[in-house]
Amino acid sequence: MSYFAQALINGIALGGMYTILVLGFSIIWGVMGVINLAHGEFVMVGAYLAWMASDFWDVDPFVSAPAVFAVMLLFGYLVQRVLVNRIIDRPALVSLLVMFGISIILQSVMKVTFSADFRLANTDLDGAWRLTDRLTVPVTRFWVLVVAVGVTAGLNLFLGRSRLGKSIRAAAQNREAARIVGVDIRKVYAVTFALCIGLTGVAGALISPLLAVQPFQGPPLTLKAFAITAMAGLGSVRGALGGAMVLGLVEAMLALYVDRIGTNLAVVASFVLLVAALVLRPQGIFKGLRHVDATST
Amino acid sequence: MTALLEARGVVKRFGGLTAVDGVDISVGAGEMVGLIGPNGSGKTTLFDCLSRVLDIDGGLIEFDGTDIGRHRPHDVARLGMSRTFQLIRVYRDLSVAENMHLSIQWGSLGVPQLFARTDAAARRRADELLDFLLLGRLRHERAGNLSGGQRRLLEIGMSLMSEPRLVLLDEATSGVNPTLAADIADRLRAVNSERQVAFLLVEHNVQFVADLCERVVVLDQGAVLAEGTPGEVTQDPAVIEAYFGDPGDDTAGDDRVGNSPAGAGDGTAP
Amino acid sequence: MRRSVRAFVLLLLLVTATTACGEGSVEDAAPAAGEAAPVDLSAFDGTVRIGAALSETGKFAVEGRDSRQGYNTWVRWVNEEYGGIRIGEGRYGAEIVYYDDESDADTAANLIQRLIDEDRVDFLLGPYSSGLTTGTSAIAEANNVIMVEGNGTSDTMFERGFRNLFLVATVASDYTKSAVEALAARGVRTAVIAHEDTTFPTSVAEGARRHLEANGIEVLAIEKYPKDIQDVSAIMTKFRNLGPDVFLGGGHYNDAVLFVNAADELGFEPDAMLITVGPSNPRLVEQLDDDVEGVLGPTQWEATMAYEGDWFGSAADYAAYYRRLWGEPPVYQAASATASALALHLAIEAAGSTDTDAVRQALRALRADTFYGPIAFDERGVNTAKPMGTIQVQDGEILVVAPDAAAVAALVYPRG
Amino acid sequence: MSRAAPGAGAVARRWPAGRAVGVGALIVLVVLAVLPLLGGTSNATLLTLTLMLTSIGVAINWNLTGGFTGYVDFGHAVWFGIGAYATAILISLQSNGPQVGWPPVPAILVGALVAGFLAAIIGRATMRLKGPYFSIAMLGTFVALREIVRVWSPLTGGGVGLTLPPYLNRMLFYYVELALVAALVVGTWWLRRTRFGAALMAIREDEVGAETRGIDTTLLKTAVFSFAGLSTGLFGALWAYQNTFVDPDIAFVEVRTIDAVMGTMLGGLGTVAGPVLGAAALYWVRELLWTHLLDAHLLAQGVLLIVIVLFVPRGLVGLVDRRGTSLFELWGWKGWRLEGRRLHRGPAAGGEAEAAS
Repeated sequence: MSYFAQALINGIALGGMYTILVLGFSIIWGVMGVINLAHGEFVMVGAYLAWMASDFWDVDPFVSAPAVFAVMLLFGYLVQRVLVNRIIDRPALVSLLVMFGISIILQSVMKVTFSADFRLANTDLDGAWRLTDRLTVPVTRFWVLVVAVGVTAGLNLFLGRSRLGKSIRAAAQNREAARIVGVDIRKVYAVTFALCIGLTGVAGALISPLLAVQPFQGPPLTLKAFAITAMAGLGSVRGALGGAMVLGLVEAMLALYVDRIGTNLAVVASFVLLVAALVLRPQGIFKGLRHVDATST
Repeated sequence: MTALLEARGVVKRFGGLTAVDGVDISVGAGEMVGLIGPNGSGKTTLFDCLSRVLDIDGGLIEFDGTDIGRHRPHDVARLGMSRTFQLIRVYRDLSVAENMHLSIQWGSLGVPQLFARTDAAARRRADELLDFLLLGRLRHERAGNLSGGQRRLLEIGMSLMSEPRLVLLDEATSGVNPTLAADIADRLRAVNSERQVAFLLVEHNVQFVADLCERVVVLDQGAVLAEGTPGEVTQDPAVIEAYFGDPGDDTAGDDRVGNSPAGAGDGTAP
Repeated sequence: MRRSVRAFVLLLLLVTATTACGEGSVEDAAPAAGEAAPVDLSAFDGTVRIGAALSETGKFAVEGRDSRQGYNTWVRWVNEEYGGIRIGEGRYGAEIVYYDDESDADTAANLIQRLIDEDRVDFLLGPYSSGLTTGTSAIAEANNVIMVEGNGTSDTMFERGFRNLFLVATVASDYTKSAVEALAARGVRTAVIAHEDTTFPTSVAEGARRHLEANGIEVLAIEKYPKDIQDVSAIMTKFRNLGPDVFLGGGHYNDAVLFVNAADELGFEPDAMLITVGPSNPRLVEQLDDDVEGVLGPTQWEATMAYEGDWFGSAADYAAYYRRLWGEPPVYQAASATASALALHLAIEAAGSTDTDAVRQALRALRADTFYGPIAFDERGVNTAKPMGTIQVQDGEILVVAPDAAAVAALVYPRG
Repeated sequence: MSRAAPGAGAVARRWPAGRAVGVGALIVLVVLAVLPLLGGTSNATLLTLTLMLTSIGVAINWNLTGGFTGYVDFGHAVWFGIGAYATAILISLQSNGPQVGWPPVPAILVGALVAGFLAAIIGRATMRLKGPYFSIAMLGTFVALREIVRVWSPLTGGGVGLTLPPYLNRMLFYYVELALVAALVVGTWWLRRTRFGAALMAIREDEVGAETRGIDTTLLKTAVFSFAGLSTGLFGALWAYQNTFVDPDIAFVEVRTIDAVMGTMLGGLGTVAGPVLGAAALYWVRELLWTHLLDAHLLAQGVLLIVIVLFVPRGLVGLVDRRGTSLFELWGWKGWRLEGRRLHRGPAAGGEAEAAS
């Protein structure tokens, strides 16, 4: 019993990490129709910022996260103004390739600046709470989960209630109609992109004590974000949480209940699920911001 | 006379909206039938169902005795039913002749012919049809350079290349100047009498339909409102009500989003 | 007509590009910038040309740099201190031609072929990593050029029956041997293994299983996990339930972080933890501080080991010399690289020529004690004379605890 | 520029100055074929050229679906890996067990067939998807198949991989690949002039229209996708035999897809010469970057990629022939056109917007 309970805790903790990792990616895709292939690299930059704060000034990543958010917000805004603005509404291949270009530029810059050495940020919120001898809750991951759920709830409120949030939703559903009713699309896109990159930076900060920080850590994270978003529905905030939890639990259970190759299978599962979800139910499981009809021209 | 095309109780829903609601329609061999109705009445959606571009949610469609309810569009085309589109679909970067060569009877091609260049017979047929459709001297022109009306003619030509027995014509005169519209009507009549090709025409231009067809079906809100000769139908109070109750506003929720820019100018009222 | 002219010019450009690619770039490809000061080889009776493709860029950039410094240490020493390689009556200078293989298999293969054909090197030194060594050693074999290496240790490449591949380091399957023997002596009964599902960690894990069973220790479970893993909680939960005495794990640096953290978070506390890659790296110890206390790790070589030879002197002497040249202490990848070059050097002297067959025989017959430990190749070309060392993190310091001959501290068991 | 018979096929119009290009291509082919016979061409040069031919071949295959049909495949390298693995499994049977391993020629051919067969099955499912969804599904397929190969260790050797007996006749492989690439170029050139090629282009331009005009789009696009998979599988099989060693991480490399996409774009999407010119140029540029920039080569590549995509959308071929396919004519591009150097939104002058949605 405690075995299963532990698997549940592991899965939920992993789901929390995935949630915070996927939100920014999902919303950019859902609202702007841009597939951010550089997502993992923005996570990586956020993680480097948190590591620097931790290493140079001994600031805990959970404390520096708001600062990382602010810096990444600015960075995201700059990237949006200089590059992303030029690719919105262009064919998907263009935006994919430009974002891919950004991703290798970021990798290269970080490699030249920090070398390929592994780094790790330090947090005081580490260790475990022991519920019983066989049942523990990982502290860092628990707080990551708390932040993830908080951010999800906050985003839900923001998108649902605030004026700006409503504009973002309108822009996602029908850009032309939104323009007609007076939504400033450029501004909405700028805000959305900056906000999401800020969030993505926070994700990087939060995982900096969990995963070693290095210039080439991004691509697997981008793929994960892909898998979850495609399953969950584009730009769906609740879907991101749900999809991340489902994937976290599936991975935790597979890894725990299959001997020898369980962890390998968990990775296979997430990509088989991705392809299956796309082929069988392209619009995702949850209702997203953007209407998807992936099978018609 | 058994009908060439026989559709009964066709239903198509989009989410909560029922765009086509139990429509019965039939077209006999060599017959010309008009399909009219206000914007948003489901004409184009019905066409999409009949040509199998859209899956139907209910009903039965038979073509020449074959149930085509689960066929894919190319199978339907190969059975001898072709169509045109409200928003013209020609390959703009290709020449007029090349567009025609793309519309051959694909079903009859063997693999070796698939890997060969267009043969002399197909070229002859294309040239012949282009001459017939008054496009002969434009055959090497890039399709994108043609006028709207010429492109309509080209699309009609393309739909005739595969020697169909039934052509579904979607808005053959929209965006076409009156002179050319008369030419089109003339050519259609000739095709019909010389080659025994049946037509089902979706039209805004009721006069155009009245000139060509002996039978007209009126669609409103996805259902058949009236059916009969053009004279009977235009006198039908329900039809008049349907048209004038919903004045011909082109942008008001036609079932195809995105209107042809030239679409607003033509005669829509009965 | 103008269009056809332009098309023609474009094609001519292609021809130029193609031929430039095939021919020109051989000259263009400047050897990777090595830090070794240019040595005047004209004073010698001749030159021994040795080639090496190492990762300057890409995922092995760090280890590639260490390996290159290791090779260069030998070049500096043999030309400046030792006075050249003795061949018969003459003294020959040594020169290494380097290329950057970008950590990429295709590029490495291309460059090794280039070293053999264009640069006409007499011998090859190995690249970094098992993957790159496996591909390039086949080319060396097919062209009958000897390759001595110290940083590609997977067992599979020595099961192909190659005659020209020699490894001075301990083969992957023996990485855990000394640690397992030391633990068995302390009464360990049960163990679990987790390893990354790639060439090198799999070889290590399979060897570990053999050594454990040979020492009467029961292996309760073996778990594989893929590259780039982000979470090992499930594996550690499973292991916690089994309650083994020893945990063996590893693949890469990041895995060590994940294992140590997950063990901590899940309250998995085996009496010993042996992690393949990581503990011998001071950075890991610094970053994980308390959590990594008492963790064991295999090491090819440490400066504190009690080895000595006629060349370079003792392990500590070598470390001092290395530090003088490069301003940092040698990691074992660097020492392995130096030892590879040294083994080749000794074989050339013993053969009295640079003839491939003669040097191959000399390598097979080589028995030498060096700063790196004893060197003697078996019929596969693997140095079986040198045991693998084991270190343990004790009070934040990395100390050799096994084998006894090299140990500077006693094994702490159970860990804290 | 005079054209032969009217209606010579879609292609003739899209490909400039056929004769000059044909003669030029022949000269290149002869130079490449004779070069090794003149002597003084080392194995290293042959290997360099062979690797370049490999990337040209993969780019040509990618262009078949990505350029001609408009289905942008982001996982194309998976067929390279499958071809390599299937061959390695067949050949290495002899060193692993009592069974006798296959001789190289049938092993390489069957390896390619396995890739083609899998491509047919997977293509049938994923080609229902359009635009970026297809791309992502293929990216997912790439990773999923790589991980499946890793997990299926009894057959594939798992993460350890398989070693093949070394057989490194560089000259032989060079000529085989040169012949393959030449055949592919002639094949695509011919394909573009046939009804099949015209149908593929019709699919790219307007799939629904093509379907209603009687073209079995599912069959044709799946066929061309499978052929591309088979052909890339063949290059993978040859590569495995030359590399003498496969493991999941070196047989399935994202970079191969990226190179094919970048090379084709650099050369000109949907053209016959584009992938050849582009992949060769990319290989060469990359060599220059690596030798001269070392650490910054990734940076330079990223910048180069963005510049190409934003400012040279028609690629090298487009510099000569304005009618090559532009990126903007693919995917959701319907509203966009390239006129001269600038992008325009809305209908072409005097034209009508084509069907959207």
